[in-house]
Amino acid sequence: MSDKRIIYLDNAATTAVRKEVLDAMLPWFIEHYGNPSSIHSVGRDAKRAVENARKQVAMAIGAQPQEIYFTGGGSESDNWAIRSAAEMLQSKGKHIITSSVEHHAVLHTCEYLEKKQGCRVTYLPVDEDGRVNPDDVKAAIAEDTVLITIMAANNEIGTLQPIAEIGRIAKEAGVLFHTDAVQAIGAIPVDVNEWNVGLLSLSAHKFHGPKGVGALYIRKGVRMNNLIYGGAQEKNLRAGTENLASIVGLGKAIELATAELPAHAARMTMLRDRLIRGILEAIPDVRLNGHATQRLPGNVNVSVRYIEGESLLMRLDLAGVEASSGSACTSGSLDPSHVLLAIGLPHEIAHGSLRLSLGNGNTDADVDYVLKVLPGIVETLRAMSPLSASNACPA
Amino acid sequence: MSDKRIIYLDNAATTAVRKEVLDAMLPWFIEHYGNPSSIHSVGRDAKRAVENARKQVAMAIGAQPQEIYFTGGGSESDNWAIRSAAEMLQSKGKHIITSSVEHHAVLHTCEYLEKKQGCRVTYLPVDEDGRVNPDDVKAAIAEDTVLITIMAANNEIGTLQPIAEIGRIAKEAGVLFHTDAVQAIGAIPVDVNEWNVGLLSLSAHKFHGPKGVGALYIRKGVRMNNLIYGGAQEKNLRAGTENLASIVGLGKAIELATAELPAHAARMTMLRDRLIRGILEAIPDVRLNGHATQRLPGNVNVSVRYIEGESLLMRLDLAGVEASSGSACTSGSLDPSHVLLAIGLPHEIAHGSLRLSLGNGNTDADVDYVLKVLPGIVETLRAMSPLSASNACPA
Amino acid sequence: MYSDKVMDHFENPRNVGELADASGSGTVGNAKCGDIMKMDIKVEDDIITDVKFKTFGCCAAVATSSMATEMIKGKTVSDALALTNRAVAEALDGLPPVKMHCSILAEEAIHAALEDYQKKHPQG
Amino acid sequence: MYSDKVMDHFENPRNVGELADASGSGTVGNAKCGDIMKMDIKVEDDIITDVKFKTFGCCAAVATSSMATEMIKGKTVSDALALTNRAVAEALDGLPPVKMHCSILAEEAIHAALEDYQKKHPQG
Ligand SMILES: Cc1ncc(COP(=O)(O)O)c(C=O)c1O
Ligand SMILES: Cc1ncc(COP(=O)(O)O)c(C=O)c1O
Repeated sequence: MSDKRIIYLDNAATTAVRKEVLDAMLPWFIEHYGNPSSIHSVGRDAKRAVENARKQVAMAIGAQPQEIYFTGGGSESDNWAIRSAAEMLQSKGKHIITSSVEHHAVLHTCEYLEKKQGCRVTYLPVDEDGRVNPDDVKAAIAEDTVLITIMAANNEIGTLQPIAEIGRIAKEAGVLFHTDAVQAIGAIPVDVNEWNVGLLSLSAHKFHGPKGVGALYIRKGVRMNNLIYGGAQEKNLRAGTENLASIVGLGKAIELATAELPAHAARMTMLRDRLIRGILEAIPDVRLNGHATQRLPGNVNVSVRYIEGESLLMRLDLAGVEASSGSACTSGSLDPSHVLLAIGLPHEIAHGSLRLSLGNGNTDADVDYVLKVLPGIVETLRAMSPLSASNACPA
Repeated sequence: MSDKRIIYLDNAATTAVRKEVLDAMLPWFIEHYGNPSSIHSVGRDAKRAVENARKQVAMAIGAQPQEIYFTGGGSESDNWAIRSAAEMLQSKGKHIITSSVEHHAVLHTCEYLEKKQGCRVTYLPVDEDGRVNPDDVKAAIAEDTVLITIMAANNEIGTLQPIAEIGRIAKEAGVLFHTDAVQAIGAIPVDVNEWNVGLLSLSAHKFHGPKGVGALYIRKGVRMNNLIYGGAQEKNLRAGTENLASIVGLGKAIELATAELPAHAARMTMLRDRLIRGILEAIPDVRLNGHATQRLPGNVNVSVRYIEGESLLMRLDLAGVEASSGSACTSGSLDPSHVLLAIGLPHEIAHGSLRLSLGNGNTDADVDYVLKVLPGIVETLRAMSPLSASNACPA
Repeated sequence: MYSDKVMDHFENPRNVGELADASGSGTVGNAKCGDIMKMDIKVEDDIITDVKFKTFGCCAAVATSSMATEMIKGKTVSDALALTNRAVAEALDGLPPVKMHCSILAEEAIHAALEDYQKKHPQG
Repeated sequence: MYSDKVMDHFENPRNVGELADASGSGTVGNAKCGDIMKMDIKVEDDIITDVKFKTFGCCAAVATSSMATEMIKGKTVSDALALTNRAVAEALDGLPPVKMHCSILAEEAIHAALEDYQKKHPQG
């Protein structure tokens, strides 16, 4: 590989581990490596480290340490929360309320429950900015509603949901409320009590922690069953030898992210808004996706008409800019992102969308660079596109 | 903590990460950290690393790379294998055959399926050495049997099961066969074709790899559904951002463990047998648990009459020897290990059992040290025990 | 994921553009699926003397369009009609399985342009 | 997991052994559950002048036995009868929740020994 400059703008997909986080993890591979469930001193050392991380996570989201359960990541947390709620509460009912812009870890779990476990799922629509209307949540609650699961912040278009309002509605109705806060941690303030959530998912690699580790917050009193059965770890609710080093890394990462949140968010918001303004000014026929202000500080998502996302990505990649598109074509599906369709974009516009997601490592110079190279790339691709303003969609 | 000598003999619980493994992992935290599902160059780097690890795992167990699916560890692999088989094959039947000495990740999953999903489970007995009789497996197969799940090697008493024979029986009967090979990898040769397994679980931290990562081998043609739904990772079968550094570590660890297997196993066997002989010679009223020869090279498990396991452990710990017992009393259960009960030990003897499990780091000097301190510790504890040869069990 | 040949044709696509005096022209695919290809060909004495394309689509779509134009240029109409998507994919040193549909699109685009030519020149 | 006090009493248990001339003796628990405690007490003029224990059990069982013997030595029979498992656990700076049953066992062992004494010395 050449040593050309790489500007990483895909922090919503995953982030680099911070040096402080890796430093915190390193002692737990070779030097200390006990099984936290072992009662000898090597095991007890490990146990203390896990419990310290549990406190760090709890502190960051306004919870009690005994309400934090470590998992293998955001997807597992989402699956566990939703499947457990559906199973434990089936005598009460089989209705779940979610939104049409959730992450696939939520949507596909709901679809599984619909198809295989006889659940009824309401997929609430969103407005053109990607927001769920709390009134819709209220109206959807039925006798047999056992769970509301609405994400805190969208991973594609960055839109923040009115979680506190939805939480209040859920509480009044006495319905369990889960939120996928995977994108929210480190980006916006998260407080399980202000939000009135019963369950909350998070994942370390979205805030400069390691991949493959996450947590589920389970409010005291919420009855759960296991997604993973086996040993007595995590108070018998999540089996598997504790992922020691990664759990330590999660603890450190969330502690840092939370301490630095106000300054970090302010800086990200500034970079984000410069990027958005710059793109909209320099390139015609571009639209911003997601809410203008109620959005993640680091999220830029635009649709560039007449060109296709992957080509745009690959050209940016060749120029050293690592981004992401709303087109899931690598997965073999020809459909563009369900989120972009849910906010009402026609297919051909959704296909031409681009997500630039900022993180700790990004600077003003990165924004300048993107604003320098992007217009030319768009122009090149448009020159080879059969579509244009006069010939927009020969579908 | 003092700098007294620590002799770690709990390698069946977990192992220290090897330096070569950590070195292989380190570039994948900060320097390279892409999401293997991202199509830009940072993502493609990560993807290559994951696919390389997949080859390393496949090679180690005689499989094809496309038959390897990464998971969050041995427990997840076991849960996934068994729940998927039960769900995908329910139209064929609801009968599962397992043994009474499986790990809880298998047993508790089976119990869940029994209680909540209407499955019928046969828990085969074992002989006094802990072996399943293949004839019993054959006899247990019914019209509606959809899965046989028998572990390759027992984590407590080290007994190896006649997996190849059971595999042949399963194949002849056309029944899907899963084996929990978590303790077998790096300890005995593992070959999915010689064993005729359809599914096989493994976990990196048992062979000097990192915790929180494992794999499930899924033979081509075996139809699966997800335990974790979401993104398209692992060919749509296991969602969640790939645990990049840990997967790289798994690959490296299994490659090393497999390459070194013959020499390593020979050395472990020698240490093991010295330890067993030394203990049986030096201490009266001690019995070896598990098979004398058909056992894991690194496993020693003895019952020391008249004393209780945790006290023995803690005294050993104070002397710098880290071991494990067959008494699950830390988990709040008063029952001793189900494995020790299954091989016919009375409760009071099962309570006094001790597992010493050897790993890479252990030497002859460690064996000498244990043989030096253990007899005195046993004597002290026996001196304070109300039980003795003349007063064995006032139950 | 993509071969060097694919990346080369993506970065430096051959024969991009349109022919003002095309003998035949064809557009296939649709924006809904994320791929549209337009091919213009110029035929003289049954030989394809020039060809240009425009593509809205992913890397693989751009590269297969580009490669396909190179492969038919200078060929007779019937030779061009015999070009298969497999041959285009092979010439690019292969495509990821999920991208094979792009090569089919390239084959279809050539066929569409040639059919248009034949329709306009029935005696040809 | 265990307090320093528990570990101290586990490593250096006080009053281990048996009394040849015990005034009362009690054994509680059973090997099936993994805990057996035997207490011997010597009572003189309603005062517990000596006490010894033997325990088959975990750290917590050993430590609670040891602590309990210290707490009743020199006490009157009725004071000793008033000793609760909670007091023993507190004197050890607490026990893990799953180990509280050990302290109950210690209380029961003392009671058993004292009852044995009272049975043998009904006038006492
Ligand atoms: C035989 C066996 N199966 C499964 C497991 C579970 O593996 P993990 O702790 O990686 O989830 C273990 C070890 O804990 C084991 O020894
Ligand atoms: C909103 C959201 N939920 C869930 C996930 C899944 O998290 P993980 O990849 O850690 O399983 C992600 C990211 O992939 C996400 O952005």
